[in-house]
Parts: sequence; C-alpha cells; structure tokens
Amino acid sequence: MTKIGYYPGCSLLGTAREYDESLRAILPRMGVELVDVPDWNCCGASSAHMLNHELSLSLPARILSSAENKGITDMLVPCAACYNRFVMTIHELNEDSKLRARVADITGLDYRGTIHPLNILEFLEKRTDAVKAATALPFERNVACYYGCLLVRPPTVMKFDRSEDPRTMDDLMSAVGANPVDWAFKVECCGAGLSITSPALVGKLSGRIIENAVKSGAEAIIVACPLCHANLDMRRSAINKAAGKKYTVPVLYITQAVGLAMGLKEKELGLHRHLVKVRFPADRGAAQAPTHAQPAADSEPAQTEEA
Amino acid sequence: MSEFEPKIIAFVCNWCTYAGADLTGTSRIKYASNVRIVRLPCTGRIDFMLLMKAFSRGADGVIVSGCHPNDCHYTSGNFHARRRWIVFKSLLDFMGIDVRRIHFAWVSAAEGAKWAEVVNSVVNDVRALGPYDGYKNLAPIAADWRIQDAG
Amino acid sequence: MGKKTINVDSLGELFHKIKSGGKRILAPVEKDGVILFGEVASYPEVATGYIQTVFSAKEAVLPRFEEILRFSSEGRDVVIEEESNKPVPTVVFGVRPCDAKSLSVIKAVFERDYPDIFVQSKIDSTTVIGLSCVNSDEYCFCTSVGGAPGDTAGSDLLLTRINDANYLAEIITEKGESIVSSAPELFSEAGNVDKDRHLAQVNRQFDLDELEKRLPALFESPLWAGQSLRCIGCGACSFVCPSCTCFDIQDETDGARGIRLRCWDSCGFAQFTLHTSGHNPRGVQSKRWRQRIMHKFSYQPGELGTAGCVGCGRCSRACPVDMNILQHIKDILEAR
Amino acid sequence: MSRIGVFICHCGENINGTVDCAKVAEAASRVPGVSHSVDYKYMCSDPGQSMIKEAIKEKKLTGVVVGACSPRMHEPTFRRACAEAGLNPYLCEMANLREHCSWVHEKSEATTRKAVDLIKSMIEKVKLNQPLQPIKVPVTRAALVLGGGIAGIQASLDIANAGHQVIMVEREPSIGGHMSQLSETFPTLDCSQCILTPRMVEVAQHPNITLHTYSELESLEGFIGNFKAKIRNKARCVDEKLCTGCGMCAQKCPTKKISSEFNAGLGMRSAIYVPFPQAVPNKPVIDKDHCTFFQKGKCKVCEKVCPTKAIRYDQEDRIIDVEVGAVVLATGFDVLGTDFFPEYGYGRYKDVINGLQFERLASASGPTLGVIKRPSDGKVPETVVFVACAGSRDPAKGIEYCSKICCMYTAKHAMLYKHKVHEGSAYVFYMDIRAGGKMYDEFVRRAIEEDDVKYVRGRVSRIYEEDGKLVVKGADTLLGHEPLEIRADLVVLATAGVASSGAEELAQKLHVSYDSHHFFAEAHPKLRPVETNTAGIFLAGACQSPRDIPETVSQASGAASKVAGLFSQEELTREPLVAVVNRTAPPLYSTCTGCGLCMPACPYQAIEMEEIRTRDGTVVKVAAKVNPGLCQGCGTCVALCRVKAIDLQGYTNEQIYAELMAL
Amino acid sequence: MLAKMRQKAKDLLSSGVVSTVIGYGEGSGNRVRALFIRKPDDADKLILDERCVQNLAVYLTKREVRALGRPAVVARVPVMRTIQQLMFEKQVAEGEVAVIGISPDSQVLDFPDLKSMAEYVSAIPFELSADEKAAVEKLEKMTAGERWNFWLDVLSGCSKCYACRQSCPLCYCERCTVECNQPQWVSVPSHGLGNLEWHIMRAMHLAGRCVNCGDCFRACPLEIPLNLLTQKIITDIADKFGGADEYALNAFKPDDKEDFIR
Repeated sequence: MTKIGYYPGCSLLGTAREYDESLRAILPRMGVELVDVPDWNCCGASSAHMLNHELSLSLPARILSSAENKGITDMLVPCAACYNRFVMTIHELNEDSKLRARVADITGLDYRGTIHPLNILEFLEKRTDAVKAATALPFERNVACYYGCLLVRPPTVMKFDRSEDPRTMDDLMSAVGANPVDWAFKVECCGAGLSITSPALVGKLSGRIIENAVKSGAEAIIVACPLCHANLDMRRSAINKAAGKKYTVPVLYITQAVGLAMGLKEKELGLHRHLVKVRFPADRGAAQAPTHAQPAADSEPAQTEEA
Repeated sequence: MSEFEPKIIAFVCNWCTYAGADLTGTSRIKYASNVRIVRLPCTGRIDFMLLMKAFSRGADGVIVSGCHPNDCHYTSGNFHARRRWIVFKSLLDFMGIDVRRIHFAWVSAAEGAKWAEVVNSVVNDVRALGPYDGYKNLAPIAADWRIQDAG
Repeated sequence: MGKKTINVDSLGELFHKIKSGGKRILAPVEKDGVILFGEVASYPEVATGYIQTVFSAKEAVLPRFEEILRFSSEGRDVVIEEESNKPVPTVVFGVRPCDAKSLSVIKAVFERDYPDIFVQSKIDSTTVIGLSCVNSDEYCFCTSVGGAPGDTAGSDLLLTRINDANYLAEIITEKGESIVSSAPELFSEAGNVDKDRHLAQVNRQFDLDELEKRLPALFESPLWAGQSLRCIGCGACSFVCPSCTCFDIQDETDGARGIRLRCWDSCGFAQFTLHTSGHNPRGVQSKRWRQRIMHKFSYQPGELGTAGCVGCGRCSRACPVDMNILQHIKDILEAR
Repeated sequence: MSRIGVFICHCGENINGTVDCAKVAEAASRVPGVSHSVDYKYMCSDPGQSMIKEAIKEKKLTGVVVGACSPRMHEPTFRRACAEAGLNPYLCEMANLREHCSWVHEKSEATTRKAVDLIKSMIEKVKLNQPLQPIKVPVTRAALVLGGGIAGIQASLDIANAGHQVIMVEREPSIGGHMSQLSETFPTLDCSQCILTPRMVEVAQHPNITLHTYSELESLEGFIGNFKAKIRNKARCVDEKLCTGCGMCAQKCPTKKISSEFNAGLGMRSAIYVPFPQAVPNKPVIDKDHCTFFQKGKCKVCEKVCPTKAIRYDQEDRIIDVEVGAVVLATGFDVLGTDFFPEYGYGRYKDVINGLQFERLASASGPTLGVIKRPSDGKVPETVVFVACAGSRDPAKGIEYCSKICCMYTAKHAMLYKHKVHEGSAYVFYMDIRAGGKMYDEFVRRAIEEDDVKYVRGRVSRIYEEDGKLVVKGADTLLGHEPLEIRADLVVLATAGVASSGAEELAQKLHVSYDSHHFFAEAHPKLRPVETNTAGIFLAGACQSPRDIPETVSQASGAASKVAGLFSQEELTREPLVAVVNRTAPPLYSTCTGCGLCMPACPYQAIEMEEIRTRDGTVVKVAAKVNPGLCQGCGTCVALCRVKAIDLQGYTNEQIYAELMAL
Repeated sequence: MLAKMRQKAKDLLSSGVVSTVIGYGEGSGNRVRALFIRKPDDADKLILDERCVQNLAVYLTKREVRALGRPAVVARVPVMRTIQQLMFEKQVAEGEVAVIGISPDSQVLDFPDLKSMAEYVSAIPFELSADEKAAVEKLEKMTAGERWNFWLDVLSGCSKCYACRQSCPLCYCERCTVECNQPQWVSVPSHGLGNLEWHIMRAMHLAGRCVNCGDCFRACPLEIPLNLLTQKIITDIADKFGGADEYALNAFKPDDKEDFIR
C-alpha cells in the first residue's frame, strides 16, 4: 500500500462529501492509502485571494509547511480551487524571497519547497494501469469531460495538460471503457462563484455547457471540481429555466465514474446525494455519437502552451 | 599645493563614448578638465591590466565607458567587456582596492550630456576620496617623488 | 679572541643597549606560522624553538630589491643621482653558523673583479651575532661542506646555549668585541666549557672534494635529466638560499624620471638565459638543474675557492616538489 | 631616434580661445624625439596641410602628431596629406584638442596643461606606430543567390544586368516562391502570375544567371570576395536536357492522390509532377516518397510514355563546387498552418484554412479554378469569417511580432470573396488595421465601403463545429463589448509569417546571426538593413522578417547594388587595423600557446588555428592565426589573450601602454 | 586499492600503452614526491595516501616529460578536472595521455579514453569546500580597508619566486606575460606594487579556468593564501554566470546581471 498525503479541503467535508466518499472508496482497490495533512486549515480559496495578498499565501503556505514537517512529499488535492491556490502559492514564494520570508514570519513555519501538490487527474493518470486493472464493469457510456478553469489556468503557472484542449480526463475515461465525446466547452466558464450572487447568469453559462454536451451525445458529464459539480448539478433548475428545456444528463465526479467502473455500489459513491438523479436510459448502450477523433498527429505544440 | 585635483583616466570606445564626448564638445557642455581620454576601438579591447597600470601611473580615478548592450559596432565587444568587468571589479574589491574610484558606464554617441554628467560626478566623488596614496605608495619610486611634489 | 658567558635574561638588556646605540636589529620572528628575519625592537619578539628560518640572513646584505640610482631627464640631457643608497647600521641576531658562513661566500662573489659598493657597504655596517645549532634535521649537512653546528666563521659574536640559563659567547671579531664592550657588565668570564657537548650532531654525508673532482666529468651525463624531471622551474631554492647571489637590474620610470633597482633572479627560471635572438642555451630544466649544482660545487669552488653551498638545507625544505639536494649529491657521487 | 613633427591647430578661435596653442607647441618641442613643433591658425586648410607636407620632406619626419579637432573628423584628411608627402599614413595621429579640451573647459592653465598632456600622449604613441599597408583581398566577381522567390529573382536580375555572374539556388523544383501561389496581389489586384512569370523566364534565359532548382546549399567556406560554396543538386530522376516539358508523364502517372504543396494541401498532384503550369524550369520531378516504383519497385509508367526517354530512375544527387565573392540570402518565409491553434480546433476542422490556402482557392490555376468552395463539402460559403492576427502579436504563443502583411491580404481576400460571391457576407475580426503602404489604406477602405466587408474589432476566442456550421465566438469591442457569435461556413485565419523551415541550419552554415524566431539578423536595423554582420553576405526579403512584395523587391535591388559595389573594384581594400598573432624566432615560433580561447570570442569567426611547420614539413606548433579578410579590428581577442600573443595593429599593447604612461 | 593501482601501472607499462607512469612516491622527511616510473617492476614504489595531493598534471605540458613518450598519470578528481581543462585548451589531445583515475573514495577507475574521464569528473559538482567558502566569506565581510591591509601584509612576504605559477598545471605558457618587458605590464621587483600587480594578473588569468587544486598555496615557501583569490573568482562565476560556460570570459549572455554600470 503506497501512502500519499491528502488535503480534503472544506468542500470535500461539506457540500461535496460524495467526492471524498467516492475517493476513499476507490483508493483501496488501487493500493493507495491516504495520510491526512495534520491540523490543516482553509486554503483561502477565492475569498482570501480577493481580500489580502499575504493572507492568500500564508494560509496555503501553512498547510504546505505542516505537511512537509510530517514528511509528506506528494499531496493529493482533489478540489481544483485548493490545488490552484497551492500551485500559485508555491510559484509566488519561489519567485520572491522577501515575500517568502514574510510568509514564514506570519505562519511561524518555514516552507522548504520539498512538497508537491497533485490534482486528482494528475494523481489518477500516474496510476492508469491500477485503475484499468480494477475495472470490473466498464463504464460504457458517452461522457463529456468538463475540466473547468482552475485546473488549467493560468497556463504559465499551472503547467497542467493543454490549457485550451486538455485530454487527461478523456484518456482516463477511455481507460475505464467510457467514450469521451468531442465537444467544445471543456474549459468554458460555468459561472463559478457567481452561483451565489447571480444564479441566473450561472443558469445561462452552465446551461450552454450542458446544451453543447447533450448535443454532442453525452450521457453523463464528468467533472473534477466541487464548484463545477455544484453549478452543473445543483443549479440544474436555473439551467432548465434559462434553456427552457429539461435536461436530465447526470453530473459525476471522475472518482464516482471510476468507482462505477470498479463495480462499487451507488451508496458507497455517494451518488444518492446528487440533485440530478444519476440514471441512464437502460436502452441506450454505447451511443452512436461521433467518437472523439484523436487529432491525427498530436500537433499540439505543448511548449507553446507553456511559453 | 593648492586644493587636491584628482587625475582621472578614461578608457572609451571609439564608436559610441568617444563620439559621445565629441558631441559634448560640439554642444559646448563644460565639464571638469581632470579627465584624460584614451581611445580604443571597442570596450572589448580594454584589457583589465590597463586599469591596473592607470592606478600605478598615479591616476586617482578611472572611467571605463562604451556602447550600450546591443549597440556595439562589433555586436558583442561590450558583452565580453561587461563579463570581464564583473569578475575584475569583484576581484579588486576582494583585494581591498578602492573600487569607488573605478566607474563603468554605457554612453552612446548621442549622449553628450550624459558624458559630461559622468565625468563631473566621478571627479567630485574622487576629489572627496582624496589622492589614492594607498596605491601610489606601493612602488618605491612614486612614494618619494610624491613627497617631493608635495614639498 | 675570547670566551664569555651571558645570561639568557640579560639578552633583553643587550638588545636595549644595541638599539640605543642607533643600530637596527634583525632577528628571526614568527609570522603566520613561518619563521623569517624581521626587524625587532626587543628580545621577547625573537622566535625560539625552530631549526632554520625560511629566508636566510642574506637579505641583510643583498635585499630582494634595492635602489641603485635615480635619474631624471630635463629636455635632452639626463641627470643622475647616485648617493641615495646609504646602508643602515644593523645587528643581525640569531644567525645560524651556516648562514654566517654564507656571508663570506657572498663577499667573495661581490669582490671578484670590482667591489660592489652596495653589498660591501652593507657588510661593513652589519654585525652578525651567531647562534649555534642545538638540534638539526635530516636536511642539514653543514658538516659535509666544511661547516659545523658551532662553526664561528662569519659570525662576529657566536652564542652557544650551554645550559638553560647561560649562553657561551665567543668573541670572533672586533665588531663582536665592540658589542661586548658596549655592555661589559652583562658578560662574565667563561671557564673552559666543552662546547661540542651542547651542539647538534650533524654527521658528514659526503666528501666535498670528491664531489668537486667528479662533477666536471658528469657534464654530459643523463643523470641530470633523471633527477630534474620533477623540478617545475620555480625560483624558491635560489631565493631561500643564503649563498645565491644572481640579480636582475630593472628601471622603473614615471614619465620624465626613473629609478634603477636591483632585485633577485634565479637560474631556475626558464627565461634566465634567453637571448634576444630567441636562442636559450639552457632551454630545458635538466640543464638548469645541472647549472645549479655545477655552479655551487664546481665552478664557484674553482673560481673563488669556496663552495657555493653552506649545507643549510633550505632549498630542500622550500622545494615544492621535494628536490632534496643532499640525496641528489649522494646519487651524483654514486653515479658511474 | 624618431623625428616627430607636432602641428597644433588654432582652429580659428575654437582651440586658441581657451588653450594657449603657442605654449603647447613650445612644450611639445621639448619632448625627446620631437624634431619639429609649430602651431598654425587652420591646420586642415590647404596652407596648413602643405606646412605638414613640407615639414615631412624637409625634416624627413618619421611621425606626425596633429593637435586639432576630433580624429573622427579630420584623421583621413591629415593621413592623406602625410601619404602625399611620402610618409605612411598610419604614422600620423591626432590629438583631440577641440571637442575633448578647448570646447569643454574654461580658459585656464589646467586646460592648456591638459592639451600638452594629450599631445605628449600622442607623441609617445606615434613613436611606436608601424607603417601599415591597406589589406588587399581579391574579389571573385560572381554572386550566389540563395532562394528563388521574388527577392532572389530581383537580386539575381539586378546583379546579372550589372554584368556579373549569378548562381541562383532554389530548394523547390521551380522558382517563384510564395508569390507564385498568390491569386491577385494588393493593392492593385493585378494577378501575381502575370507580373511574376515574365521575370521567372527572364531569369531562366539570362546569360549571366546559372539556375540550380531542386537544389540546396551544402556548405560555404571562405570570406568576403573569396567564398567557396558546395551546392547539392537533388536528383530529379529526369534528364533536363532531353525533357521537353510536354507533361505526358504527369498525366499518365497512376498515383494522383498526393497532396500538392503548391496548392497548400487543397489540391492533389501525381508522383511525377510539375508544381504549377508556369513553373520555371518546366521540368517534372519524381517524388520518391510517393512514387510506386521507388516504394514498391514496379510501375515505370512515366518511362514508358515519355516521348524523349528523359526519365532516369538511377539519377544521383550531385555536388557542385562554385567560387563566389558574395552571397545574397533570399530564402523567404512560411505561413503557419491552422494546426497551430488549439482554440480553433487544432486544424481538425476542414473549413478552417489559412491565408495561403485561400489564395489557392481564389487562384484561377488553383484546385477549384478560382471558385471559392468549402474544402469539406465543396459548397460555396455564404458566410466567411476572416481572423486577423492569428498567432502574430501573441507572446503567449511565442510570436510577439506583427507579420506586417496579413491586414492587407485579409482585406484582399474579403474583397475577392465579395467579388465572387456577391450576396455572401464577410466578417473580419481584427485588433487594428496596419495598412501603411502607398495606396494601402485606400484599398482597405474600399473593401469596407464598396464591398461591404463587415470589420469587427475584437479577438476570436474559440471556433467549434456545430450542426455543420463553424461557430465563431468573439466580441465586438467597439459596440459595447457584447460577446458575438457568427455561424460561418468558412473561416480563414491570417496566420503568422514565420521563418522558412531550415533557416536556422542555413544561418549556422553561413555563420550569420539570427534572432529567436530564426529570421536572419541585419547588420544594423536602420543603417545597414541589407547587410549581415558577416562581411560579404547580404539579405533580401522576408527571410529577415515578414514583409510585402514592394519592400522585398526594393530590398533585393538594395542587396544587388551592395554586391555590384563590392564587385566594382579589382581588389577589396580594407583598413589594416586588424589583429595579428605574433610569430617569433624558433624555438618559440609564437608566444601563442594554441589554447584557442580567443576563437569563440570573435564575432566574425576570423581566428583559426594554423600548423607552423619547419621546412621539412614537421609541425612544430599549432598557433592561432587571424584572417585579415574577416577581422574587423574590435580587439576583444587582444584583451582576452592571457599571453599577449595577439595584438591589434594601430592599437597595439605597446602603443596604448605608452599613451597611458605619458598622460 | 594500492595494489590495484600498481598492477594497472605495471600493465600499462608492460603492454607498451604508455612509456612513463607519473605517480606519487615516498620523498624526504614525511613528504611525498612525484615519481616517473619507466619499468613495470618499479611500479611497486608507487604509494597512495592522504599526503598524495600534488597536481601531477603539471608535468603533462613539460617538454622533457612528453619527450619520454606517452605518459600515464595517477589522477585524483582535481587532477582529472585539470586534464579536462587542458584538453579544452588544446594542450592535451585525446589519446596523448592515459589516466589512472582515483575516485573520491579512493577506488581505482578505468577510463577507455579521456572523454569518458571528462564526463565522469564533470558529473561531480565543482564547488568549494565548507571551510574554503567560510574563508572567502570571512574576507568578504571585512571592510575594504581591512581587506587592503590584509592583502598588503600577506603579500609583503612574496619574493616573486613564482613557485605558485610553476606549480600550477594551467600556467603552461612558455613566455608568461610577467616576463614581457615591451611593455612592462608587471613590475619585476617584489615591492608592494610588483607583488599586487602579479597576483591580480595571476588570479585574472585563472578566472574561469582554475580547478581549485590548492597546489599554488602548497608550493609557496611562505604558504601565502593566494588561492583565496582564485576561490573568490570561482564563487563569483558560479553565482553570477551560473558556471555553465566552458570558459566564462569568452562567452556571455545578453542579460548578464550587474549593478554598477551607469
């Protein structure tokens, strides 16, 4: 059993409990054991980020330092917002030594830079074989993989996959037997935090994502971020109102989809917590949607993404 | 002897700073007459030993100036010079030689005013530092003669 | 001339007397772990418990660099000032007998065809207080070249430690006498003292005459190349040697005036015999190494009647690559 | 003993106003080695110069120091005067008493003393000056032009018409370059074939031009006036002498399904092909990668049908050696493909094409014979969106420069589309329009006002296919930043102009510096745009950075005039202020230790290693040697050399040392 | 490990691959000296212990040694690094010298050619030891006046015997600039100016080349810490230029950082 640091963050113990439950369900079958980061605090997400620069760095820095002190090197951070904050903090602390010293004063802990935060896709991709091996019931559905923004932007700092047309989740879903469809809204904005201040706008933005996904023949939308799930699933009534149609396409976390492919029960994966019932029309097996034709040559000049 | 007048030797490149000094002339901008200019084709041609010999010859301050980076008439002379000065200035400082008496600058052919400003500021700085006796007393010849001159 | 004894504690007073007589005192002092001759004001500054200084007392008479003359040019003609070189009356204390002997070697070189006023004036104004060797190391071989740990040659006054309180003071020259007479109360009559008992044991390693006889035949021998393979051609052996006397003349000018300086040079340097034509008769290290041995043990004895080496062992101690002259001389004597 | 003449100029009152010239002359006369010292009102005047000449002749002077204005002003004048009097010009030096002394200091004892110091310093330097002769370098009066586009064609014609031999090397089977792929050209909309083809024929028939097509430069050695080039003639498998260009082989060739480079991948061609009808030379080439005979060993249809039996399957590449005096780089540029843009679908959508492909659609000799059709289903598009600045001016994509010509050809494309599909609607997404040439802005206004092309100021954020249409998501920043979606049938990206492939390797072969985008670097952006830092190698056209045809042609003529100027003299003479590695008597032969650390420092690659041999040929030493043809005299190597083996004539170590010590 | 080295020396000699093996042997007193082994059975005189530190590469550029035929040299890491530098400066060509490598933990290393030796030694990070860094920092922390007095005092003993130059394998120039008298760059007599100019020139001529073997310090009769100068330059070049250039002074980066040019 390999051990790996784990930072759940507030959403995975709150509104996105099913993300945590499904994660804890599938990991044992992949031979991975989670080691919680001791005495972790909130990562500050977008609120600290808006209010005070030093605060927005000190909160994640404190977590990183305490994880380092526990000897953790790789730390799984399933929530995209927390992952984004950690990577941004590491980037800024490495760039500016004065800032780093200032943050060290605030947190009282010295960030040494030996820790490496991993998002869920990065983590799973490294263990694709283990996932394949554990797949008992191939998840033969058309799926639209929705990456959202925080995992890939800003590209020069996050340096994860291709920022305009990412592929990691698509590959993972193919690995468990699903058929990722070719659609255009992989990284379009879902409205994020606006779902509190102006739900109608979220209805419109997320609605277009749902619409394009359904048009492309998706039977389920796969996400890797609690905020994406919240907007696409919880705000479904606002979406239906904006689109004037009733969309029933379910929204699953990647960990739930992998869990289903491993034959785990709905309860174990927390599917019952979703607002949009997770049901697939029994008749349709693998639909006839245009398969995601992998571009002939991987002409994506990866280096320009990072330039 | 009247109030101390420092002796400044300037090593300049022909295409930029020398022409800049010409422009200072044509624009009739006055500056201190303590400086003596040695013309060289490029800052790349300025050997670190010339700076050393200038001090041993009794200079109280040295100016080294040439084309701005990317302006060099020979494309890379000033880049090589800059590397040499970074190493050489650090070595002199490490040996305790008074690097406040050595001034490096980029003066282009269009910066006549800047040349006058550089010379004036160097002359004032070095005048405040006084004669560089530490270096001059190293050689027996200079030590006695300077006493003779001072008498 | 006479044997006295002087107490160790009264040396301080003797120094005081000499200083008040207006003389400069040079003595071995310790600086950064190295024993060198340096100017001292009082006896406590003098280093003890060493076998040999790194540089010899030669500096008192042939300094590393000294001014020969000055010149300045007015328009077309040149004005020369010569009398700028007036030696400072000096007492050199703690000179080992081998060093003291070397002063006579230097004197012989600089009197050979015309008197060198600079060396001559310095020798005349220098008084040598010798200090016999109580112990020696494997590099010393004074006894093989006509010297001895208690040899009086070259010293004006020779002190030999006879017990932990007193020195035997042998007066050898008038200068020695004048030192003693300047503070007679410090000295007391010495009974018959067996000096040799207090001296270091330096047994003879080779026969100097045998070496002198054998060398000329070895001029073309390959042994020089073999011996000098590891010699890197620096000047350390010549500069530390008490009897090396080669020098170079340099003019240093400052526009219209200048100063002519004499400074040490070494036959070990590759460019020492470089001709302006580019030819160098001694272009390889083996020839230079041969020259060093031949000069000291063949040419100089033949020309001046005294070997150019006093067996102090400094060259072997200072050599970065351990060219041990004693070993090499023994190899030469065994060479067929 | 040197006999130096010192001549102090009053320069009217410019010097004598604050410097006591008589006192300076008197002081100089007392310096050892000075045998003549006078001052005069105007040294540079005729009487002044004749004073110098008389003094040289009368007193047989061995050196002259003129205390006057800046050497950058009158050094040539006084050196010429000395030469006329029989004294080697490089034994004359100037002390800058005006710009560096009289004009910048008050009238005082100190100013005069400074003038005396400057004169004394120059006197000491002149004592050590050596007589030098200008360096004579023979010139081979033939030019090598790399690249057969409009730049190469124009340069070759100008040089050939100046009466010199030209060797043109073109990589493709035919000359013509990108211009031959264009339909009409802005701003006059005259058809590019009509204005280009006559020039191509003129090149082929010009007696002074030797044309090597389907060939590449293998290597280039030597220096200005004395280059030796090796050209690789790639095997065409067709005997050019026998072939009449009838085209039967291409017609009968069974493999027809190879995407045509000339048509930018929109049309097809056969395995043995002539790129386009007006190709020069009009001789086919066998594409070995796709020819069934070369891949599978059987077919040989072309050999059977060829009336003149010109097919040579066994033809080998040939290396040709030529000697040239100058090289003109005219290798042109390329246009980015659509697969470069992730947000526009990575080139997956057939109906998203680039500018060159639209040119082929619009061209009468193109795959659609000039009818604008969608590559996917061949239908005539009703709505076309043109996207300007696709890739250019985008640091995140690594291309921060503006490609200069896209605004113009985008307006042209929109205009051509509207001329052919009147009722179609054309949108152009742009940041700002750069139409700075003659009649350029008027051309764009015409597209907007007469041809009703809708210009939308804003960037296109994403293009994706939905229900057979291309949804173009953008914004109109002039009309209230409203997000805008256009459902287009065809999208044309005005992609960035980039350096032609292989530019970096070519630059390394020629030791020409290039920038981070692999465009060749000019010697000076404003004052020497057609030269490179390597003497004898010139630049023309878009290989230096993207530019339009008028600028390319004028630059090509500029380069040609430089070459003609170079060839106008029998020999090249250059200032002898070059570095020299010393040679001394044996056994040292040179103080240079052969460490070679100076070589990378030389910006002109002028230093090479030389084996010094005795008469019987044994190598006694390997020491550095400076090629006087290449050395420009910067002296970086001289200051770098630990052992002072290299010295710079005119600024030798001894001279500078003496100059410094006399100050 | 000693036996293996001796055996390797014997093999090299008996097989005729080399005609001389340069190694360490017992010297006078407790000292070690360089041995030039010509016959295989003399190889037993070779020794290898903590005293064997002299940089034997100094003999590789000596005409008399090269005249004996192809040499092999016992080479610890500093000596190997020196040979790598000599190769870079075209003084030693591939195949002209054989190397009996000694790894930091004193294992005998076999290298088919000098290129593989160079690769081996460049893999070992080139940096000053802790106390060398401390010594340099101690001086850097002094004021300029204190540093001036320190160097004047330390250099005052120098007699210009040039043991520091002759013991340095990278000072192989046949006519050293200090012996150039037209112009007289460095004053010959060993007064304050002559010594200062000599040691400045020596340090600058080793900038970007010195491998910090310490032989100049060991060779000086007065053990003047003149390798502090070359160590300071090594630190500067690593800090300011990243130390990636093969020779720092004939390369440059357009954006070399400095804070003193107006």
